Amino acid sequence: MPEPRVITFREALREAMAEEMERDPSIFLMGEEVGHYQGAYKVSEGLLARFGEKRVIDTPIAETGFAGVGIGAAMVGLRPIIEFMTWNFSLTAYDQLVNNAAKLRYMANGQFTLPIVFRGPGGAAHALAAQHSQALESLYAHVPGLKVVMPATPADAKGLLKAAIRDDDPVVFIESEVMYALKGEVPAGEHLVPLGVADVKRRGRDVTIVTWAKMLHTSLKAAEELAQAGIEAEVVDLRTIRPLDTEAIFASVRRTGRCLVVQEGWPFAGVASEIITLVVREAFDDLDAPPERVTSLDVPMPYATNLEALVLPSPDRVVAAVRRLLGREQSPARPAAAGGAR
Amino acid sequence: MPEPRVITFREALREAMAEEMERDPSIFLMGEEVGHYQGAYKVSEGLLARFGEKRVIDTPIAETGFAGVGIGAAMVGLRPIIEFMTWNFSLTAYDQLVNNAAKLRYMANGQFTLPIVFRGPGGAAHALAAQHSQALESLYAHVPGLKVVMPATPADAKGLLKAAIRDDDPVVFIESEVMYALKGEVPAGEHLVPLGVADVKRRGRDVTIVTWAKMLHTSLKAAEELAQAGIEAEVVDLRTIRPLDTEAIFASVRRTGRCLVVQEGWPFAGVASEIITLVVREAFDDLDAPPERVTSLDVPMPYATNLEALVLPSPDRVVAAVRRLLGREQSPARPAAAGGAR
Amino acid sequence: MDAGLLLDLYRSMALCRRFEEAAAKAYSQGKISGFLHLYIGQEAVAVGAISGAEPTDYIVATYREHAHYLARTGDARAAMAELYGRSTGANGGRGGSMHLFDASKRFLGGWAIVGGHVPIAAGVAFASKYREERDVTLCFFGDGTANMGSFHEGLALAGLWKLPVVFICENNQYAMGTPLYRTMSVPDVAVRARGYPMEFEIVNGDDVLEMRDATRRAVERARKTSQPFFIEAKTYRFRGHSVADPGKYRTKEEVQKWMERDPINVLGQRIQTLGIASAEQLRGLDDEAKAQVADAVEFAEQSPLPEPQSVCEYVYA
Amino acid sequence: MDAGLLLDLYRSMALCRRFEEAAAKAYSQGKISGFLHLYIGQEAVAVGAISGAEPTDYIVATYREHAHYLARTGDARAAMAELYGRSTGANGGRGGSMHLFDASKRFLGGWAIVGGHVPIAAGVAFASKYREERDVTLCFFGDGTANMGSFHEGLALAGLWKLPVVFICENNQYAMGTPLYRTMSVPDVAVRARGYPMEFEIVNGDDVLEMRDATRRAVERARKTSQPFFIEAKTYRFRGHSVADPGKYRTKEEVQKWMERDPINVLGQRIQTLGIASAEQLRGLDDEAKAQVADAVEFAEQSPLPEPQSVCEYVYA
Ligand SMILES: Cc1ncc(C[n+]2csc(CCOP(=O)(O)OP(=O)(O)O)c2C)c(N)n1
Ligand SMILES: Cc1ncc(C[n+]2csc(CCOP(=O)(O)OP(=O)(O)O)c2C)c(N)n1
Ligand SMILES: [Mg+2]
Ligand SMILES: [Mg+2]
Repeated sequence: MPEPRVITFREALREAMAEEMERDPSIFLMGEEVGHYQGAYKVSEGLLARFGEKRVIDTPIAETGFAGVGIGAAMVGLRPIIEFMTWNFSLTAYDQLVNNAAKLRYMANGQFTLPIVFRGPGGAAHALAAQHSQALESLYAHVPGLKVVMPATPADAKGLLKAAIRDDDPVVFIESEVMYALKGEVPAGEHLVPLGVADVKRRGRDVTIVTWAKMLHTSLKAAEELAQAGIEAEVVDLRTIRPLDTEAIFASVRRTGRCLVVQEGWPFAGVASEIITLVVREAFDDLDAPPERVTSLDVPMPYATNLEALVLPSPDRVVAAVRRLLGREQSPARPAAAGGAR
Repeated sequence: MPEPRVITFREALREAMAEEMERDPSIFLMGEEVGHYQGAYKVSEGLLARFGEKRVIDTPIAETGFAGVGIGAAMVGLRPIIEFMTWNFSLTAYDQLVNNAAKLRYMANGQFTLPIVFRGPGGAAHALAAQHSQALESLYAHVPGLKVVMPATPADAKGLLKAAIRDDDPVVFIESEVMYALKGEVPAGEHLVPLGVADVKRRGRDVTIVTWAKMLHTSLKAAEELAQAGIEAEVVDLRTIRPLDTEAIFASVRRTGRCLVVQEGWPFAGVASEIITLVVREAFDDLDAPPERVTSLDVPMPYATNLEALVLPSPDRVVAAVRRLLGREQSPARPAAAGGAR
Repeated sequence: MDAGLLLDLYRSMALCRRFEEAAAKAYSQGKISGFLHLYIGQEAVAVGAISGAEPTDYIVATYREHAHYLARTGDARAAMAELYGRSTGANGGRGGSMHLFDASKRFLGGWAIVGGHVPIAAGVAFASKYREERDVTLCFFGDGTANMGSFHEGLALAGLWKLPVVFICENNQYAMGTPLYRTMSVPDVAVRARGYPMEFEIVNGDDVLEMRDATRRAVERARKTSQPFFIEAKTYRFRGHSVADPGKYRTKEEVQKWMERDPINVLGQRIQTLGIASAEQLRGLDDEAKAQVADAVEFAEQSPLPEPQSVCEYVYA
Repeated sequence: MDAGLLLDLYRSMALCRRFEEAAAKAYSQGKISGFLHLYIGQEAVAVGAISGAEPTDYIVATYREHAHYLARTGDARAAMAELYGRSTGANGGRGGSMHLFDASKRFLGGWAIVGGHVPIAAGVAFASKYREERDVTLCFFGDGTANMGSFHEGLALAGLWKLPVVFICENNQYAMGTPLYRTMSVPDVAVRARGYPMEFEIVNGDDVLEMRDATRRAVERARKTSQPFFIEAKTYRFRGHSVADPGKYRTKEEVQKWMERDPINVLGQRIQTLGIASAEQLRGLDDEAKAQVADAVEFAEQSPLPEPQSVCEYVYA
């Protein structure tokens, strides 16, 4: 086995696409600026030169159009990778994903598979304001027929994207602009991470933090701080939101008796609510405290960076929530920092 | 006070619009087939004759277009009622509601109000299959800046729609095709029901059923059956999903110690998950059992009516869930009937 | 004139007509529920167009697609059983009237969100071009679809990328209760094709041969040059938007005027004039169609419902 | 020629230019973050068009709207403070560069989803017509927007309902790194207007007077006849798509060629040729603009951040 290399999240995604495209000529990449411009966030840099205009296709600004083109192409056996420049713009193509991609297989009684990956960055970057700073995974995870994948490390990014490309179902694959430069070890050679399998990124006995994507790093930072105070948090990185690895969550929560979900997006009817609902049903008797969540505040994203910082989950808010869960600190009647729905 | 009259849900909605349009000339109704055709489901029957083409406006099939026209008109002070023929089609305009309507006021620092109502039928009717049978409230309720209203009785339909039209925020108002013919008493004269206030539709001491819209009737039927077995269910009709009347929910659950949420839509990250999350946080020590939910199965809607009946929540499934909650029946390890996310 | 061809077209249209009459009857008897959008009066469009393409060319259609499905597959049993929601239906009863699919015959739906399938059709054509296969895609939609953003984006991409797709606008003059002039201030939908840019032709959609010939030209052009094409077929639906619609927004005179163009009669007259078959022989063909439909109804009624335990199947691969 | 008018236009364009140069500088110093889309090179379009409308006509624009905001409000302080994310900004720091609004001056954004504001602009015009008010709406958008479904639907409704809106396509030849010819197979965006149908005019967008005159005609026509109109302004952005974009997809020669059409120079030359002002006097105007911008920067830097407790305000009324 060759040595793992340290590469960026961006490079990991690029490698995943390049390796898969090398392997299977039915895979192509399509989206705004993916070719000549080398990708709005340079994820596809070099792919046009390597695979040519036939397989790396610049599109006009027409999300419904090219999402639909991808769906049509996948219906007859191609394996499109459709890049949304950011997931914010995918809402203009939402009908294609929800009404067409998600439902085709079911309503056609299994006559089709739909091997298509929709990918691009999601969530807040920095000072991009309300229309460009949205963590939208809950809106896709709600819909049966879609799979939703959100890696947090370069290794997972590569392995999960390769698995997503090989998957025969439509996959919503959400990256993060602010993680593209993140470096990490990635195994050399073929590296696949199966969809639907969570990963315990830190072991601990006192509390389970369930999280994914960018919030993994927020949670790990909080866990370090907690460790200094003698609190050992276990951090479960979901990696895939749908299908959800409930067993991994339950196993951890049963052990720790306490569960905190850390999610970037809005609280109301989000993925965090789902996890808490499932945990409560499955591990009620093992719980020493009601599960908590740390989410964005329930507001559109403000532009001003001081307000933005208040909206987004932070290590401090995670630490505070864990302390409340552990009862080591007086908890106010309705903790503002928990970002509860108003 | 004149006597209440018995009218249909459909007539109640029509009265609400007519009375408000009579009162305020800045209100207009716009949508596909609302005028000459008298409404795809006849909700707007007679309104064209009464208010003329200027105020009852037939549109082409262009949901993004006319939703956007409504938003623009509301920005400068008109009060549009935008009818989606059904909410299924609203997904083609989803960007307008989520990125524009929901965010305008916040990002413009309160310079604008956006008094607009988007309304129409949602949820499953009968044998309409995957693209026409969706309860989509969770996808709108997730988004701060939108209000979400879902009446279950003619009286509430009228009072809530009038309140929604008078409200200065964008309101997602979801009706139901299969309830349009439902009859009920509606107070004569001015009748308003404030947004954000739940209503206990049945009193009971043993279990709290939280529900809304069509599922109120499913829940009430179940409650009757339970009553015959000596189980008294309290049925809380939310009426408004956002803002959510959490106090009404908590007060009931604290009293009964048991909570079941009955929701038509898909389970994963739905409104039911949110309610359970809030209940667990707020009333953990009062709970005698983990809250349960009855939802649709986690699948697109099949056409065949025998399968459709399996997908949708039924009084039987509600009864079974309550019995499980009360521990009066052996509960299997993972109850299939609860429609849990897979 | 190829006598065999004319008789085949007649048979095919008669099958569509009789099939839908039977479906409407079953609906009125409560044996079929949901939405049922009849194509009666428009048969020449689907039958002519599909006969103008190869059996390997792809078809993408709307919720008003019984005729397209029958013209391509001829399988009245699978169609009727699907409308009955039976396990023997085209989709095992899960799709219903609005979502007919037959992957093996390259019949790709059956889509019920207006305009949403237009980019999908472009994508199927994209795949043909990508794989350097010679197949062309036919995409059917109504006049009311032309204001949808998805229509625009689909046509724009097909025009830009020169995809081998023939867009066929079934201009039946109405979108539900709304006449075209109230949703478009130009009389011909086809002029919108210009902006993409795309060549177009406006065709008498009630003449099955004209429809067939125009489609053949467009399909062969697309096959050879990989250029999209836009056909606007002027036609009329004799019934309401769906069986639930009494269609009161049209005058009797208007309906009457169009019924004189009944595409089946028009072809029948032509066949007789050409001396290919007598009225009686045509009645014979019609009787065959009726018999095939009766068999399909019988088949559907005898077929089992889908297995309850299948309800969670096919959400994922 | 109205000398005062020409000098006003010059002043206004200079203010836009100097404002954006200062903003770019502040960005490079890390004082502004997020996206910053400069309009440098295109000033004649916004300044000319907005000067061709009444101050009571509505304006709806994109994320590249500094110049439009300044041309309408003249308020460099509010604009700069908004870019700095300060409580004194146009939106109290919540909107930022892409979302400038001033309800009192009928400046209605600042929208950052491509095409999404086109139907909104039609809606504002709808309201004017509904209330029988005489106001016209100007809607600005880029060449890259013409393939979006929202563009199509907005134009289709404006055309159908004859709404008093003037659509102004700022054809700066590129959508981010993509030249127009790779996203549209027709050279002029304006031809798409035909299908709605809508009259159009193609204008030299680097000539502020031509821009002004074309807009005036279109606005007055819209005001009198309530007919929409489509103006395509040919122009060029001198900088990258946003300050983060080095713009390597364009040759130096191409950029150079267009910079010779620099709209501020073009107008300056004309002013001098007409003997309205000397080069020195123009420098004086430019210095005034610089001073106004310096004051705005100072103002922004001195302004307080938004109050933390305001973070949950204005989600609902
Ligand atoms: C996006 C969307 N909006 C509305 C509808 C409801 N609807 C179904 S068919 C139809 C009319 C379509 O008219 P046209 O395109 O002319 O086709 P036709 O039914 O005449 O064949 C409408 C409004 C829908 N299915 N999808
Ligand atoms: C729906 C959508 N897709 C993609 C983007 C990302 N994006 C922002 S500006 C832009 C280019 C727009 O080009 P054009 O319309 O020509 O305007 P310009 O920037 O040249 O002024 C793109 C692709 C977006 N904001 N919205
Ligand atoms: Mg039609
Ligand atoms: Mg441009």
